[in-house]
Amino acid sequence: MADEDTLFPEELQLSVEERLEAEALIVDVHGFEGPLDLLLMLSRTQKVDLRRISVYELARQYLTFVERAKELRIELAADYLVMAAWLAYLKSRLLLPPDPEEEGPSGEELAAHLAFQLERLQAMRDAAARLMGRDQLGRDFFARGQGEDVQRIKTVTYTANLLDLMQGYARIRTKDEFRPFVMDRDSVFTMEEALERMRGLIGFTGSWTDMLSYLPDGWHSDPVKRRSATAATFAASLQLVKEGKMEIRQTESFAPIQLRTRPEDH
Amino acid sequence: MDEYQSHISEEDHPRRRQSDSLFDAPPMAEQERMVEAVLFASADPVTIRDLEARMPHGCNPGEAMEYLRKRYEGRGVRVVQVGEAWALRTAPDLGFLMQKETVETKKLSRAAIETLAIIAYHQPVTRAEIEEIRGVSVSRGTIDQLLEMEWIRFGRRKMTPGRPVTFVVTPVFLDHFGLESARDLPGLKELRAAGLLENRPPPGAFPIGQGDSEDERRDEEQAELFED
Amino acid sequence: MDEYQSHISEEDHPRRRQSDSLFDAPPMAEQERMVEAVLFASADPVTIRDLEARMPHGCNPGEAMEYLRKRYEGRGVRVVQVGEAWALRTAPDLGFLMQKETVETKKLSRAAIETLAIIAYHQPVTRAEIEEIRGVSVSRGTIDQLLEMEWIRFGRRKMTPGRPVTFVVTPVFLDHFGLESARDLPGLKELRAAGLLENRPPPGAFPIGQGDSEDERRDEEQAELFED
Repeated sequence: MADEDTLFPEELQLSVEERLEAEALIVDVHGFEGPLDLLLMLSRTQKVDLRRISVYELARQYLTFVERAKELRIELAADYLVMAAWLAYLKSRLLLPPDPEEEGPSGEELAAHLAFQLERLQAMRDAAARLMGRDQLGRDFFARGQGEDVQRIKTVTYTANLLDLMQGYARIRTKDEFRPFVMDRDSVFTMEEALERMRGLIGFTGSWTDMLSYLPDGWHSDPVKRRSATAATFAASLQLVKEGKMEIRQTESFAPIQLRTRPEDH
Repeated sequence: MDEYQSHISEEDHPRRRQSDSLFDAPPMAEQERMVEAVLFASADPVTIRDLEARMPHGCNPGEAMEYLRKRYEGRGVRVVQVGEAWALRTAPDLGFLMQKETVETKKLSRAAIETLAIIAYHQPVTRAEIEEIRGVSVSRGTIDQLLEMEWIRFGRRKMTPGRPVTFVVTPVFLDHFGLESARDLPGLKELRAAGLLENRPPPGAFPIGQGDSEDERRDEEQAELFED
Repeated sequence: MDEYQSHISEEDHPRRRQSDSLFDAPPMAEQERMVEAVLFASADPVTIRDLEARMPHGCNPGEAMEYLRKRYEGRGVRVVQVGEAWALRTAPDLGFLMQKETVETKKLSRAAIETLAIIAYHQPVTRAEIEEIRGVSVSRGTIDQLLEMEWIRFGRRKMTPGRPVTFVVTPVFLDHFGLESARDLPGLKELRAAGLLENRPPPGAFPIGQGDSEDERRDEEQAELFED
């Protein structure tokens, strides 16, 4: 669909063959907003009031279009194929004399509804064009350009619009999704925490005390927590020894590790 | 107020008419000045109720507005009605002088324009109904954009299964397109007479969209919105 | 055009010269309309030179301005000179009407918006419930602010221990947000469909304000609050 002429073949006097050719050129479906849009465009070739359109002819054109698309290996979206199947069905219903046994709407009823849909869509497009063709505020006519700078009473009012409100609500109700990634630290006792804790306690321990007694409350029983707290407390102890604030000893391998405050006068 | 009954096309009408009582409302000429000043100062349309709240007790801003509207007829600035409110706007034929003031509005996509038209003509309308008319799904952001421009807002929910929200157009929309009310939409009557604003249920199953048969209720709701 | 002759007779009227030119300038009445529209729509005062540049060739904006100034004498709006430029201003004696115009509007804080949203979607709701949903405590000032704005009010007390007070939104709130009832607030699913919400719900998350049962319960309680 390189130019307008191929898009709107009705503007040329075309033989049936030429018209088919032209249709082959419009199989680029990207230009269309779905099957109904395409049908509306095809219907223009009939050059009649949409109310008197031949749905049978339209169905034929559409099916030709889909065939061409297949030949050209153009992938059609599912809704185009659904429409094709339905139009093929409609075409057969329109060809056959109505079967009094058969349930459901007649081919004519289905065709009339399709014609109605096309006419309604066209009407909305015309209405949209007329609407946009109207004089518009800020383009053709204008509001007061200059605010009045009267400032006798200054009251502050707070305002918000519906979008703010809805987005605010959405933010709260979905905030879990926005939670930044953090490690799950429920069972981790950090060295910083241990240091903090011990700095507050070492002043009270003049004699050798088991390091494990420095573990915080609630970190003794759960093995995972106990391991983390022990490691942190041990690392913190070494730090304090290095700072010259404590002494540390262990009588033998796996024996309890003991701590005491370093005497001031040594 | 007799001088007003005749007409106000004259330049000089008695402005300061002595009131009978100490607490009488100001003379109509003064009320007209007040309405003019308030309308003038506000970029946004002003309702009669708002004027009543501001003007001295006993004023009749509706009547004053009528005089003011007549006074501005044919001038470079006009008094226009926007829904329930009133505003001063420049005459459209002078738009060519105002290039400097023109704000380049974000260009609306064809989908957005069609969606807007469908909402305006079919309101209150659900998203599903818009999709049925257009034959395609309404893309993300289209509704969002129209909401953000404050051209559409949420209407009341449909009383159908799922209670879907509906969309209607706003006074900002009316103001933008110079419409007094939604019933002044161009071609509305013709479209309605042609049955093109109906939500006709498809006979049997139809692949595009899905109509709900609630035409009657819809018409009632539309009648409210488009009523005279 | 005779009114122009008579009106400013003392002035030298150069209009006759227009006919000399090949392209006639618009009549003075039309020029006056143009000046009026430009003055009205311009964000800043307008100079005669600026008007000359905008108006059709051969116009005399200085003269048109003089007519316009006379026309607005004694009215609610006046033509005033600001330095070298001209502007339309409301008459100073009507300033008292404009007091409302000076109201300063500020965006509501995020905390207030969230609190308001929770009240709107969950009403009637207690303060403790608001805090539970927001995950942080609600400051007294926030509630007070919303109460003062008359966007929320106290609802009936909960029949739970301590009989805590609840909060509900008011008709003022509905009016401000252009809603017919709080039920017309779109649900999260609709927000997402409208593109207002990017993310998907976390797997296994409880249905957010959307579940039918919750909706129904809400409706029952709300039925007392908002009848339509």
